[in-house]
Amino acid sequence: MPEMSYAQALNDALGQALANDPKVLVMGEDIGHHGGVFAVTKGLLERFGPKRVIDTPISESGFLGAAIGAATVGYRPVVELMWVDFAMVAMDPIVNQAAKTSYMSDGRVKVPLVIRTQQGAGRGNGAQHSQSLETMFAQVPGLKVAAPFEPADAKGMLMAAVEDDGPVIFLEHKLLYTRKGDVPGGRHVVPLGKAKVSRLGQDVTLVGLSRMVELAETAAKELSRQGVEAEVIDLRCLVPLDIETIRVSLQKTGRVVLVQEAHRSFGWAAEVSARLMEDSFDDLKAPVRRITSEDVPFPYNQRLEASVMPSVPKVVAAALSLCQDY
Amino acid sequence: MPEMSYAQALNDALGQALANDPKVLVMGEDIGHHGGVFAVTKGLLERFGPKRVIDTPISESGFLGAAIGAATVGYRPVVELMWVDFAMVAMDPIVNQAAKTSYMSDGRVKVPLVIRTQQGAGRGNGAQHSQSLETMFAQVPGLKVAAPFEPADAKGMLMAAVEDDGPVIFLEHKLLYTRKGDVPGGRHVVPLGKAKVSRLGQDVTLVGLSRMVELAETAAKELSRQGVEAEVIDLRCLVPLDIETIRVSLQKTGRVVLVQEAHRSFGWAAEVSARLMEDSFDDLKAPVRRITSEDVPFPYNQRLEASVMPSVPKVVAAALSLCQDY
Amino acid sequence: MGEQDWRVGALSEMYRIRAFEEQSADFYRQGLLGGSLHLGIGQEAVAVGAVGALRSADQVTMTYRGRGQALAKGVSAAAMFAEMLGRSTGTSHGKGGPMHIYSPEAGAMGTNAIVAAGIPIAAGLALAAQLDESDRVVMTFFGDGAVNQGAFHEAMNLAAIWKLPLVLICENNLYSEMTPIREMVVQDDLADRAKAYAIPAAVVDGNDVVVVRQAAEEAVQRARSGQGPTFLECKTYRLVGHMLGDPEVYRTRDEVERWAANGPLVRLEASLVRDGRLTAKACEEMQAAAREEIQAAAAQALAEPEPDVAQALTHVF
Amino acid sequence: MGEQDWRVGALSEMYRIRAFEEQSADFYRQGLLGGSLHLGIGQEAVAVGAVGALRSADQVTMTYRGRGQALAKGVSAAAMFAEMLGRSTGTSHGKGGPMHIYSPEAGAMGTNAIVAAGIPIAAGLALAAQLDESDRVVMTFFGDGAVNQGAFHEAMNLAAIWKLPLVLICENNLYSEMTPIREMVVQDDLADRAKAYAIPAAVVDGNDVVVVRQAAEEAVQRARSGQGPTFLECKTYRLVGHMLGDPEVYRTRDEVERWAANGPLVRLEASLVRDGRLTAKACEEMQAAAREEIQAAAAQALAEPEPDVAQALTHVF
Ligand SMILES: Cc1ncc(C[n+]2csc(CCOP(=O)(O)OP(=O)(O)O)c2C)c(N)n1
Ligand SMILES: Cc1ncc(C[n+]2csc(CCOP(=O)(O)OP(=O)(O)O)c2C)c(N)n1
Ligand SMILES: [Mg+2]
Ligand SMILES: [Mg+2]
Repeated sequence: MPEMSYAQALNDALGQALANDPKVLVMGEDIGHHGGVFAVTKGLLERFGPKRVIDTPISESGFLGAAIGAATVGYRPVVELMWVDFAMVAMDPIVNQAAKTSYMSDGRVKVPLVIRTQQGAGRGNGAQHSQSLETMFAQVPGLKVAAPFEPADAKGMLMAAVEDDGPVIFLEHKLLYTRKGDVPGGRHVVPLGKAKVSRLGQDVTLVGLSRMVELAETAAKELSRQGVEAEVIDLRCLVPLDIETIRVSLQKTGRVVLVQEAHRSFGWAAEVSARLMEDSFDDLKAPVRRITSEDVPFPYNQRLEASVMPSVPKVVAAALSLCQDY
Repeated sequence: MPEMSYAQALNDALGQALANDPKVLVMGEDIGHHGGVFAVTKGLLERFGPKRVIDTPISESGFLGAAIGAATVGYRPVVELMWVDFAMVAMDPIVNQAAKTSYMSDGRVKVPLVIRTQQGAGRGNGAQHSQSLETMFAQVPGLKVAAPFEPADAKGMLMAAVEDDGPVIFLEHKLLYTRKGDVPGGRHVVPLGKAKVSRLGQDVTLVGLSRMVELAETAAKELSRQGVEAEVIDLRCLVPLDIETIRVSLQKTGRVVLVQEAHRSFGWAAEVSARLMEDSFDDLKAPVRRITSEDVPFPYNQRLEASVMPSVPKVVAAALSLCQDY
Repeated sequence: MGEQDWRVGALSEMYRIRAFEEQSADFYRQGLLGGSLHLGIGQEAVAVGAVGALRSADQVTMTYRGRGQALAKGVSAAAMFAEMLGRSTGTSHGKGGPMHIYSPEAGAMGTNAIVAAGIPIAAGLALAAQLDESDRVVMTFFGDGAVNQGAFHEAMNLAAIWKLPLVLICENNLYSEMTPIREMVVQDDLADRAKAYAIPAAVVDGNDVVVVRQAAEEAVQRARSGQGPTFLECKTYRLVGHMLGDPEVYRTRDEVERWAANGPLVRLEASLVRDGRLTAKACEEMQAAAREEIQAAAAQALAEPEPDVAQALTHVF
Repeated sequence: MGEQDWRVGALSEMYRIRAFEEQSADFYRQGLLGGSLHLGIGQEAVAVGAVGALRSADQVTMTYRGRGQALAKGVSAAAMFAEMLGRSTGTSHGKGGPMHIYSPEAGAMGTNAIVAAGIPIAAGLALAAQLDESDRVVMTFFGDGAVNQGAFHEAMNLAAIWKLPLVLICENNLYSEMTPIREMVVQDDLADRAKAYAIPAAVVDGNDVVVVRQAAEEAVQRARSGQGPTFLECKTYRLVGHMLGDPEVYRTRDEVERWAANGPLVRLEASLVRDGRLTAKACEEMQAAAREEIQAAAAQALAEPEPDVAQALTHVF
């Protein structure tokens, strides 16, 4: 299996999707000639031409709406929003149009649309370029929400998203693009809605999404040195939410720490915590803990920024306290 | 205390605010000459003139941005978004501008802005006019989120919102406008971030927001007939979140049912549930239950619509099952 | 098609729309509909004139006020009534409602409850037509108030730079809800907006089906032959409130009456009678026939069952 | 103010901005800044010409590229550097960063990281000026790419209907990030956009500080005297990449060199020398003095402490 970066894996997926299905389009700002500001769409214009790989003006509402229109008659647009923060200028097409068209037409009009974007903090980009907005999308019925961590999943989940007949919000992480990993060649589809156990352990379960899986894995190694064996789960998707994989792990460990990069309150970790309480109350040896960013916009100064974000020591401390106190 | 409808109470608050502070403005579509499609701004243009009560074009991003600009130099605009669903065309000014300006300027530029809107289903308005989007706002640090139920609170919380130095999302409910109640005259300020115990009981705690308090109260009466005494809490605000009032009640009852009109997954009830697990694990006799709308866009057909929404029987059944099974 | 033929057909179609809207209002008054109801009474010439220039494979997007356009495009009256009544034979099995009429077979790609939201979607349908190398044309209807929405502008620019086969029909009925458009833009003609994108534009009398049709034919021809988008401002007037229940305090009875006297039906009737194409009696008979057809559709829809509640959970994705 | 005086002062201000931008680039290359850095090198004449027409009580909104405009408006170089370096004496105590410069005392009401978002905010500042019955004027800077955002249009219309004291400065530097504007609009002149709102507009050579200043004075005068908004398209060019690290593959070295030869500094120097106002040596001395001042500000900022981490939690609301 070839080693690829996360960005290359995504590029590979887009290339395959464009090659396999003439209805697949790639659209967005600076994605054609320039190949995308994170190089995810590099070389696609040259290979597939300007009718398939379409540079757009800075009109997110306009071109997302247009992508929806094209999707309703059989195209499969994969639209890049350069930063997730810019989704805020285009929430109507996402929330009121793409998400609801299948339901409002009772399945007569489908919207096979992928919205690719990148999110996350840790780079000193300031408050308007650092958000993690996955829960905003997850709470809208009709949208699937994927956020891969491993390069192989980046490819496999993007291919699944393109083949999906409904709208998928596909969230990459700006600090993962250079992450390397083995990535299967050819068609590689990882179904949406399946979490992955990436490390086995019996004392505590650490659940992460996107880049937070990295923290969970590093924390697990540190915990192991301290005699605590953590199971690590890469959630991979918020919608569909694979609560079952977490429940099975919880039955073994009895303790769960959720690691969420988004701000603390009203994020996905709350939903997972609530679900575990509802579905696995008797298995809980200890309360589910959340390690998250604080409820403040992301500060620019990188020391301040780091201070409000999840960190390996914070995850380790939470896991240890659960193991010690319960 | 005069009896007023919820709409009249809001109108009274706006009239007082405009009269008390020359910096208060009221802006929005059809709010001047017409007095608002739900009559909340009725008579204000006549009383305060077109420089204070400003009819806008259908340009939500434009006039919200403008309201922010005016707020940064001392005005206190109270902007009406006719339906919360239309916030989707104006999320950038709300999420990236209003919410973050104080933080990004380290408090040097404040945005004393109130965004009034109405939400909720139950009227057969279809998928694009029935949403409850409170959690989308609550998850953005920098926004306060209020959703009054009682007419007196509608007035008192709106007055508090206008006096607040930061942006407040003020969520009314389309089915509450005609609700009547006693409303104090004159200046009446109900601080944001305080829940209210509206009924005492010791067996189970029912927590609702906005119109769902009505369901909780009706359910409590029914439960009482069946020998179960429910405490009812009107949450009133999501940000600041008054978890303490719920915790105190939980210490007594050991059981909590949260009644949320928004779709089930990733809503505010998940946050409350997660917080109770974190802060009150040992007090929980039973898992916290959520009664919510299903994870589907709201259907038009009113029987279907009712079927996917919370109802009194669903709340009663959840409360009974908690009392019986735990 | 000779002029004689199509004008008579157009009148008949306008009668159908009027009857459909009146029947809808009846349903609403009887409490049979959910939500709000926005009628296009008085705007029938725009629907019939503009859609008349389209082929069956062409597509339209509309607003909450657009069921008349959908009817003109070939959507079944019975299926639309069933939708409005929330019945299982509705265009969306009762799950969409009057603001969400989809009939892809007929090329009706959605009425929409968000002002201007259908315009970028139409641009995308036009992009698809172009990518398909088809000669399909897409038409999008919106009101005067919609030109103040950002989405309108973004779509206009996309249409211009991509030379999309798109016809933009602005129904300027002088009001957006209760607000006169003259207070919300500085120009007299909204067609001026098209100058910003060098899109060909025209202002036409939207109550004259002949001039609407003529302008639409030109625009459709331009689109079909790869010459890109056209913006048509159709000056018209809704003879009823913004929605059922609108107290209409923002306009005078006198203003309404002047426009009623200048309404699209009376004008077309008068010109057909004047030209000797139809007698007054023939008009009445045509109108009666249209009413009968629509009432039969209404009766059919009323007899249909509601969907099973289990259907509330399907087709989410 | 005589022409002689202000042009010399303008040159000095342009040197300051250039030095500020070059120092910023140095900081970035040394790894001292977070995020991305967008410089206005080559666009100094727009900043100095336009802001030169303003009074101290007037206000501006800007973009991520707008620190030169902030400097011209009177924001302290040391405080901006401190902000960029994340220090506690920064304009926002290091919590905002280069894309979020606020200095209300100087009338700098925010650089902004969202394309076009500062335009409606500026409209609101102008509305406040109008409601205050003050004669304050508000100026908003944005790029060529921003005219394709809905927010731009909505703000233009608000400015038109409310006759706001607003001057809209479009810096057309030919590219939005890596995309040539000629592929994203159909017209040559973005000033055409103003026709849609009947807003007076002009296209000016944005590399000539004299014509920018002249046009800005007229626009400001119009705004101050209650005659409403003006749109100015300033044709200019950024002589550096969109951001530090931009490989600039989308344009030729030749194109950059042609524009460099036509750059605002060399042109103003040449004309002042030609007119006998300054010698080449005097120019050099002025530039050196500007550099010195800016370097002193940089050194000062570098010596400042970082904020305490507890400050990460303050001023959320
Ligand atoms: C984005 C958005 N803002 C506001 C509304 C509320 N609204 C519904 S119809 C309407 C008036 C639209 O006027 P116009 O575009 O002239 O169309 P008309 O109703 O006259 O056909 C408004 C403001 C909405 N549906 N969507
Ligand atoms: C709404 C939004 N979309 C996209 C971006 C990403 N972006 C940042 S700068 C830029 C180009 C803007 O070009 P222009 O308006 O010409 O200004 P310039 O950078 O040339 O000064 C883009 C697309 C953004 N910041 N905001
Ligand atoms: Mg109208
Ligand atoms: Mg540019």
